[in-house]
Order: sequence, then structure tokens, then C-alpha cells
Amino acid sequence: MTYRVVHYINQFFAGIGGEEKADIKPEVREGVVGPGMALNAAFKGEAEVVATVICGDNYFADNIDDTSDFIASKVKEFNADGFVAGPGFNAGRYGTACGAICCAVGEKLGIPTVTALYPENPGAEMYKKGTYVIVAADSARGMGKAVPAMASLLLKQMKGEAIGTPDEEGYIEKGVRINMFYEKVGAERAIDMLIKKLKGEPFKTEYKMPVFDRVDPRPAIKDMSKAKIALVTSGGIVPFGNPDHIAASSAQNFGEYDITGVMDLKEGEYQTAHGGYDQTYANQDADRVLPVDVLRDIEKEGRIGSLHHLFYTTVGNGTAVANSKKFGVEMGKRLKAAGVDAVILTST
Amino acid sequence: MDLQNQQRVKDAAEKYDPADIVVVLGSSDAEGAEIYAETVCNGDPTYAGPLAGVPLGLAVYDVFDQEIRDEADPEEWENQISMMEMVLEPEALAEAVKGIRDQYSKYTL
Amino acid sequence: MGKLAGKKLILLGERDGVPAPAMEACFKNSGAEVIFSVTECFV
Amino acid sequence: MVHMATIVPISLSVGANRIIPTVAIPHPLGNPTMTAAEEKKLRRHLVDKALKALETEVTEQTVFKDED
Repeated sequence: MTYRVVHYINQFFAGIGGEEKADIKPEVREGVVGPGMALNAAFKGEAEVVATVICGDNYFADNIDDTSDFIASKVKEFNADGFVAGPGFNAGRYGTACGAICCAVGEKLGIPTVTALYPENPGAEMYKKGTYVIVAADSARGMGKAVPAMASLLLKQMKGEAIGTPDEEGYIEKGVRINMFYEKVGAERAIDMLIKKLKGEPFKTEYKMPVFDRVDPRPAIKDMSKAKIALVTSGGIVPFGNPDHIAASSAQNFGEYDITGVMDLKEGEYQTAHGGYDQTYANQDADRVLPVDVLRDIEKEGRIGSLHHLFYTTVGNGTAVANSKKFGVEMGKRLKAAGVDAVILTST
Repeated sequence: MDLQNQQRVKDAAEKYDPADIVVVLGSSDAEGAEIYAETVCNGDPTYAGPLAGVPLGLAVYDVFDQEIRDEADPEEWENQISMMEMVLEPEALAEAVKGIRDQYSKYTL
Repeated sequence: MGKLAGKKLILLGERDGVPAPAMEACFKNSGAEVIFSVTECFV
Repeated sequence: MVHMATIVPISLSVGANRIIPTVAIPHPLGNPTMTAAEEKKLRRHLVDKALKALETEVTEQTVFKDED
């Protein structure tokens, strides 16, 4: 059978115009337009572009949800088996649109999607988890390479074939870990890798670490005697009994607890929920992780303005980076709203 | 290539006998020259313009190609182009366009 | 008159390469007619 | 924000900008082998350092070591 594919492009690749036409509303044309010709050729008869959706980059950016809904409904009308957007190369708005629509179509209709972007296109980082993003050049000069890779990856998905690694297929890592079987045991592979590393030869890790954000350092506190200081910990300090059931590892939530009038975290009143270290010492005296006692002294002395009456806590034991980020953002919002000037974050 | 210029090349190829048309490029880099050459021979490789999927097959040469150079007025060449010849990579440019011409041009000089 | 005699020339110059007017000057006496000449600029 | 943590390389890799190295993983701000008074003094010392770090302008990731 020939699979039915709907293709998304912007006003420029549709030949409608450049920046001056960037606010055109989404429209649907039957068959191929522009890069869809290359896509059709790359499908080699196994699939066919049955319709092309065109939308201005600005219009999309201003109406993301409505336009995504509209496009998804059109894709459904055309009874598509798969959806392709772009390539968007290094075009910021177009790339973001490609990623957003692929994710929306995939989510709403459950059909395979693929786009192609320059890895530094903001759309790549934003949407690589929700769709396959083929690595493309930074300009339309890379059309010739990007389109066959998109076609091949979409065909594989539509046929239900196994998808290879990001390197094999040419897509940007989605951050998914998959178990693999190797002939050699881990110890041997590790030694092989070490030898390569010692020789200065290229080697590839089997367990890539996530890339963490960097933020610019905040300015120093000018007047500590007026500052409101808050305590946050990833060491799992909670009121005794762990009322919010924060998991001992892979935490799904964080806690917010009132320490108004609490001068010292006493045994039997506070404990740790953390399952990744020996809890004995923290359970005996939780101040060893969350230094409420000395901060109360410091507050009394007037060295700081005040200790914020709420502290935030979670467990940093195998907790997903995505969850940590979510917790951090929410804590940050609440701390900011409470007028906190600085945070002491303790980790175990 | 600029979309309007693609249209004008397309119009020219319709108005005149394509066999008589010779496209001469003055690109600054080999990669760009290839894109231009491919656009007028095999169709717009970026699929954004009027020449998308339109293989005109025109004869295309880089201005530094020996065959084209031989036809230029030596004095004018000296005045107009010799400076850029020192800055650019004339052989790489000529070679890049030749590669595309050999693959896609239906006509030659 | 050489190989270009009677040909129709399309000159696609580039600002940072060889501009079209420079090429026009060079092929003025080649016997070819310049039917379209343009200098593109990428910046 | 100041990060008080025992495994400084992790703190650096996750991007903390002000870092205070602490005592041990299960008791970053304490030491059970000390008397309660000594231990509190140690904790006070570390928190004082953290406050100082917050009062210090930094332009890049900075580990505040224990030389003072």
C-alpha cells in the first residue's frame, strides 16, 4: 500500500513570499508544494504527499494552539498515515512551528511525525522529545540531505520497523534510554573504552549524561541584615511521618513546610525521606542537613533580616532531571512571590 | 537563489531557445556556486522557488572556467575581475560548477 | 568572434564574488547578448 | 542562591554558581563524632560561609574553600 502523508511548510517554501507574507493564515493544498516534491521523490512510491499545509511563520507564532488544532484536524481529514514538517533548518519561528505541529499531530492523532532542524534551532531543544528531529544544515542548502533522511525515518515508523540509534538514523537524541544486548559484558566494554581513551582514540559513551543548564550568577546580597533567607534541600528533610509521601528515590513531588516558631529540628519531629544515604544521622538531628537551628541564632543576632517561614524539600535520589527542573521552577516562583532574597540549598 | 531571479531565469528559458542560453556565475564560494548551478540545470535544490522541480538543463559556467575566460575581453578582465581572482578560489569555483554541469546540463558551449 | 557568438547570456553575479556589471564589461565584445544580469547579495 | 554540598563536582556539573563544600553526604552540616556544642559551631561556621558567599559578587562558578 502507499502511505498517505501530509506535509507542513511555511509561506517562504510555498513560494508565497518572505517576511512580508509571514502573517498568512493556514491553508491546505492538495498534493505537493515546494520541498514536498523532494519528499515524494525520496518516498520512492512507498508513500505519497497527499496534501500540504502552509502557514505564515508569524501567524503560527501568534496562534500556536488554534493553528495546531486546525492543522491536526486537516491531517485527520486527509486520513494521513504520517506527518512531515519542514525542514526548518535554522529558521527560529519556522523551526519552532515544525516542532510544535509535529508534537501536536502526534499527540492528537497518534500518527508518526518527523521534522528536520539545525541542532541549534530553538525548536529542536523544545520539541525533540515529542517528535523525531532529523539533524539538518543551517540553511536550505541542506535540503538534499535532510529530505531523504526524513522520508526514511517516517517510512520506518509507518511500517512499524525498529528505529535505530540517533547516530544511525540521523535524528537528535530524544533523551530516551533503551536497553541493548551486547556480545561483550559491560566490564570488557568499559576496559575497551578506557584503552581507547588512554590512546587518545575516539570512543563513544553508552550512557550519555544530560546537559545541564547554565545560569548567570545572581548579584551579591547588598545588605544581609535586611535579607529574607529561605532554606531548600534535596536531602529529603520532612516533618516526622513524611506527610506528603515524598518518595525515597525518583521523587515525584516536593514538600513545603512551615517552620514558624521552630527553633531547632528535633529528633522525632523531623526526619529524612531520602533513601539514598544512611538516614541515621539526619534522623537524629535534621539540622545536620537543614541548618534551622543556627539560622535562628543568626536571625536573632540580626545578621540576616529573617528566615523565610517556609522551607522546600525533595529527594535528589535518582530523581529525573525533568522533575527536578519542574520542582525548581515552582519553588522559585513561590520564593519570589514571598519576597525571598536568597536561598541556601543543601544537598546530601 | 533569489525567488524573483529564479522566475526571470525561467522566463528567459521560455522566451529563448534554451540551447542558446549560457549562464555565467560569479559566486564567491564553491558551495554557493553549486547551488546556483544546480538551480538553473536541475531545479531549485531548496524547493522554495519557481524553479523547484524544473530541470532547465541550461549550460552553466563559472566565470573563472577557462572556456569562459578565453571569451572575455583581456583588458576588461584585468580591470574588472583580476582583483577578485586573487581573493577567491577560481579553480575550486570552476570545478564545482563543472561538476554540476557534467551531471545536469543538457547543453554546453 | 569566439564560442559565445550568438549566445544569450544570463549573468548571475554576487556582491562578494564577481558582480554582474564586471562580467558584462568582459563579455561586451564576445558577440553574445546579455538577456538577464543580476548581482545577488547575501548579507 | 548558594549550594551547600559535599560532592562539589556534581554541584559544578549541575551549574551552581556559589558552592560551599560540606562535611559528608549523610550529614553535610554536622559531624556525629563531635559533641553537640562543637557540632553546632561547625554548622554555624559553614552557614556563615554561605552567607558570606551570598554577599560576594561572582562572575562564574565559584567554590568557596575553607581558607578563612
